[in-house]
Amino acid sequence: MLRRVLIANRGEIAVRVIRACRELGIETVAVYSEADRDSLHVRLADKAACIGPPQATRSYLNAGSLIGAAMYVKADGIHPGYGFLAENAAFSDECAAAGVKFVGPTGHAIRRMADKAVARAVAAEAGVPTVPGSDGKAVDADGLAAVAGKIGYPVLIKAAAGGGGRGMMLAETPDRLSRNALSAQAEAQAAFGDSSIYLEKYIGNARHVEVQVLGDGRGGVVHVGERDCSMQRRHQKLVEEGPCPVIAPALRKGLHEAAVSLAASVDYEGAGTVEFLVDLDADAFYFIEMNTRIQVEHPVTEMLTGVDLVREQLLVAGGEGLSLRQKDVKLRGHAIECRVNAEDGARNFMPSPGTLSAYVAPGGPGVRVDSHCYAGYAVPPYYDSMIAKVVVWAPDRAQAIDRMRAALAGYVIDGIPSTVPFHLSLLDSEAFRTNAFNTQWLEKNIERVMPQENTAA
Amino acid sequence: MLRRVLIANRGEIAVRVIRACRELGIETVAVYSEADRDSLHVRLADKAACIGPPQATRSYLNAGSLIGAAMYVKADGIHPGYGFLAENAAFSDECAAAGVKFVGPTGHAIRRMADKAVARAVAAEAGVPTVPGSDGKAVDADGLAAVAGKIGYPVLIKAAAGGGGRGMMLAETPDRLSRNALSAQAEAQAAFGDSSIYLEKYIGNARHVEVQVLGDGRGGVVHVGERDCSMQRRHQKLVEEGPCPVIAPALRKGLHEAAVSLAASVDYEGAGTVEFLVDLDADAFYFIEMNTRIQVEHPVTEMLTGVDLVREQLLVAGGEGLSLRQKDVKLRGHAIECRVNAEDGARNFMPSPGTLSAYVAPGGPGVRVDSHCYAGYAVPPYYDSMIAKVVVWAPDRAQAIDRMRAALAGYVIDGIPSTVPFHLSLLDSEAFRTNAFNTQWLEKNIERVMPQENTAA
Amino acid sequence: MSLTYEDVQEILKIIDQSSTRELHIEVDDFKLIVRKYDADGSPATAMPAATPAAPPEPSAASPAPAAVAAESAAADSAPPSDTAVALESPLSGTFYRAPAPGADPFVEEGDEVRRGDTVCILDVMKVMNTLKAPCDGVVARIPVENAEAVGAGRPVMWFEPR
Amino acid sequence: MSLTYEDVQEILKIIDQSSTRELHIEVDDFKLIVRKYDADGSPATAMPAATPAAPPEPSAASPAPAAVAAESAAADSAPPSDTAVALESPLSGTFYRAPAPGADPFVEEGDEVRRGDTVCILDVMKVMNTLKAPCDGVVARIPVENAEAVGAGRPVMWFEPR
Repeated sequence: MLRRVLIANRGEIAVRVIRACRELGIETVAVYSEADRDSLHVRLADKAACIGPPQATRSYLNAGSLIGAAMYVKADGIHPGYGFLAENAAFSDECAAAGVKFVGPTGHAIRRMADKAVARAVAAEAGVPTVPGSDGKAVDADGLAAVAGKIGYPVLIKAAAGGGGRGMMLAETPDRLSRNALSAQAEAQAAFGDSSIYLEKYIGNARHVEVQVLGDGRGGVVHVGERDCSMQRRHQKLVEEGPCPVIAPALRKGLHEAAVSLAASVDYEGAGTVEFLVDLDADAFYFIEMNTRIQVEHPVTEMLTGVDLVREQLLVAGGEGLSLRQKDVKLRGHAIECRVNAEDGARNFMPSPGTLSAYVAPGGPGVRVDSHCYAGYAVPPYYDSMIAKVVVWAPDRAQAIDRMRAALAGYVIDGIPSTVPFHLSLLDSEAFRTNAFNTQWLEKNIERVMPQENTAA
Repeated sequence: MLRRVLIANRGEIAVRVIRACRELGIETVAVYSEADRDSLHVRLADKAACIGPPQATRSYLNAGSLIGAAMYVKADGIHPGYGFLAENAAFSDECAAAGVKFVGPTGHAIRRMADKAVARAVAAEAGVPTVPGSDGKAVDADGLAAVAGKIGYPVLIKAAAGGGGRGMMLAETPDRLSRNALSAQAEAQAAFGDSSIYLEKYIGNARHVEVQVLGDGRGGVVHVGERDCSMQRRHQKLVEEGPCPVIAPALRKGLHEAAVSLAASVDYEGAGTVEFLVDLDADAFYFIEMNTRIQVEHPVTEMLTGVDLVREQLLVAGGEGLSLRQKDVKLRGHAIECRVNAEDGARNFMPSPGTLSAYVAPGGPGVRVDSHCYAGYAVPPYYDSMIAKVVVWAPDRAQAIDRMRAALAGYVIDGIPSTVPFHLSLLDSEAFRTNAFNTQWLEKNIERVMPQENTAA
Repeated sequence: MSLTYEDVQEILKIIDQSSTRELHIEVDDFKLIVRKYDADGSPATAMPAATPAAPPEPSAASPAPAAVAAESAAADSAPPSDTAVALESPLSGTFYRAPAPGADPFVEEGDEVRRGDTVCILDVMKVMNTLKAPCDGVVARIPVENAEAVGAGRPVMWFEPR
Repeated sequence: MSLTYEDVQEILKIIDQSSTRELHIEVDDFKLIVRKYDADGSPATAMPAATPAAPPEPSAASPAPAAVAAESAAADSAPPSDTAVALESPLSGTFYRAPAPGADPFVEEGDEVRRGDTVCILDVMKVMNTLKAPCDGVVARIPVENAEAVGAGRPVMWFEPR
């Protein structure tokens, strides 16, 4: 069992990890930038270390300070949370070199899953279907038409170094292929300094469904059900739910088995998520990528199953192994998570850092709030805008939606605009209630969900 | 379905009922005394009515103001919460007369259960065992020895008009009977203006176990498992948990069946609790009384089953009937509730009203907090001292205790003393962890659990 | 929300039929405060009440019912004499003059007391604290009504020392 | 918590082997702030840094490592001339001089700009806001380091209008 864990993160996930450690009797060391002195995780931890100025590059992303602090306080583990250094293979290696257990996979495992081409190859070997295309490999101008012809139009042109939608272009017909590929290359060069592109079949009517897995690092892997994260704006997940409400039992079973098979094939250690695209028109699914960390939306799974995923991470990292087997995982009811951000939904989601003059989180049956916020807390402008994750559970989806509506309507957040009004509007939308949406729906209907004010920012 | 419900209560239960109403789309009307203007339930409700000065007798206990307010706002239902008028048969009748649905049983049903002798008779008729004794009937000086001799020593002498332990005396041997009966009569006369006493067999090594039931008012009754509330101080429950960790499956089944049978025999409507004493030495159980309202500790059951008890109350009152059948009730894991009060555990639990200078409730997986408190809120001196109910769920009891420990340790309550330190100490006690306690244990060991400061109040 | 004369009649009828002696409803701009009087003209509350009712309070939306009464202002806050000793409430709470509902008050104005005699109860969150006479003497004035909410430091009784 | 010379050596070794160019650890009364320098003597941060390092900062518990540096105080807050025009940060955020890590800065001191030219980026919660030159003129001074946290209203660039 780990004895003392340094949490290399901030915000709600730092608070979450501190809680899990405390339940296991593990001492906690928080780290904080100079902008986060008053943050809740600093108060809740047994000990806290300042690791630099507000800029993340000089604090939460500074591997040296984090590992140095861990060594100074004699921590035997580092939990990276999500974001920051959570999927940084070099950091995992550096922790190992310093004799501090990184709570997550080895650098080697992270690297294999981070490289798209390698990850696709691993998936193919494990018998997991991937989106037809150039297999994550770069395609030059001459090869474009041949590959596109083979996989069939429309095709998606993607930057090899890319992410977050930049350098991504659609070609619906052969005559648009070269021109759009050139645009994508130019954008990729500007954004990432690398013009390499690859091709993928374009799946327009899809859901983003991901399977939560837990691995013991020795080939033992259990899945803990799936989550549907199709409500996205600019590739940011805003609402997540589980189980996925639109797939047949056979497809669900296929997803779970594929995820376990992939994770087992790399002797995966700890908590991970295997992301899939589910083609609603073809009743088929394709592997997209694997996230080698705990995810923002992990509480959805915890509400459905009663499994404490961060606890399992800590148990595996501490050498105790997983506390559960596949047969212990029982799903019940429906869970939904809304990410409440310090953003003004009516003004194009403009970030709204500032002080919470009043703050009362919702509670009651089936409502969970993961947050680092409190009345008087100043949400700093330097990091992401998340104020809280509101997660609800209910016996069925309709009741879960009603419960989320009630929870958000009773959420007191004064002083700064938040995305609560946006979520309330989204929950009331016909498309959400009737499941008539795919991954593109929100982007296309954002004006209907949240009309923009006609004021200048 | 009810359309608009007035909540005739304050504090956390008012907040709880507002949330349940909101999920069902029922409009809510809060009531508040002049001392509660800034209370959370006033802010959360759709509408709020001031019903008088701080003293409960002139506000929350003033039936006329409550019914008048309900009529003025055209509410079609009144939810009484617990305490105040929740078990006041006359109030239930007055609501009915005013054409406002009382969310709970009829005045007639409340009366039958409120009268100890009648309740015991009803139980006996339903085949439910009661504590041997004079059947709740008054015993005069001449009859004492005969009755005591029949039921066997030690016997408990109780005030017929009593409650809260006043006018209660133990007689361990026949020679103490008359003397102690005289004392009990004198105390009963002073406290209640009625010297009538009755006798009951004294069960020294017992657990207080209660079964939650839901009735549709037409004879349909389901049980929703039991709760163990044996950790009491001065007859006040401080910690509740479920399932009861010390009874065999057969006894548990017997308790559930007895509770259902009793409630069904009176066509019970809404949520109720049938309280039993479980004799640990005899593996037997006895009916004590039935509470005809939602109880403080109802969230324990909700965490175990996922059933929303207040929702069911509202559905039954609105004519929808219960949303579940017995087979839908599935228990999972273990739940514990700690009542966090504004009291100073180190100074003989002296009440500590005042302003919460900082307040951050715990959260995360398996943790539920029901509270009306927030940073800056002034806990008024006029009502009960409860700040919050912290309820945890975990796969087993040991993990639930660890979770509660972590939740309470991370609970920020600044400005006034609370019972959090007491609860942390109690959770760490060997007796609690190993289940080596009965209803009397806490009273006898309070100094060990919470050493008193040697300061004058 | 509009309210007709009939609505108010209806509400008043309910009160008349119930055991309620006092009514207090404020919603939006509607305000209705009523007290029923006993035959002797004193407000009939469950506990004996010392303060006579003040003149009717004007109310925006309510028609004038038979007995609209404002809250009794604490008029008697000044000491009854230069030598009088105050018993101040140590905490915020509810002041009771008797040990139980319906029981006789511990003391009346004019009664003689010894230092340390229990003279009233302060209910703080259902915990009943007995308050004691601060000196030997006579109860000079009781400026607080039975069952009234009092703040910390408020004089609840005055004694003329002897 | 006691720390030996060996402990610090160990920590410094880690930094030396990693890509870390700067180290900042404060726990209890222990404070260690280190920056590695490139051959040319300028602090080697991932983004070009304009401010030279200040003299070593005294630290209670740490032995003096090779390159202990205090935080660079914002020394250049005064306008460079009476006629200079400030570009103030409209919000709190992080100031970036270049469109992407590793890319060339939008402008250098001495560059000519037209009113409305993009001259820097303000990162507010990961949303990149481009800031524009307030007038035609020359970049007179850039008083803020790249990737520095700035408060609302702080001048991030000075322009000499033309």
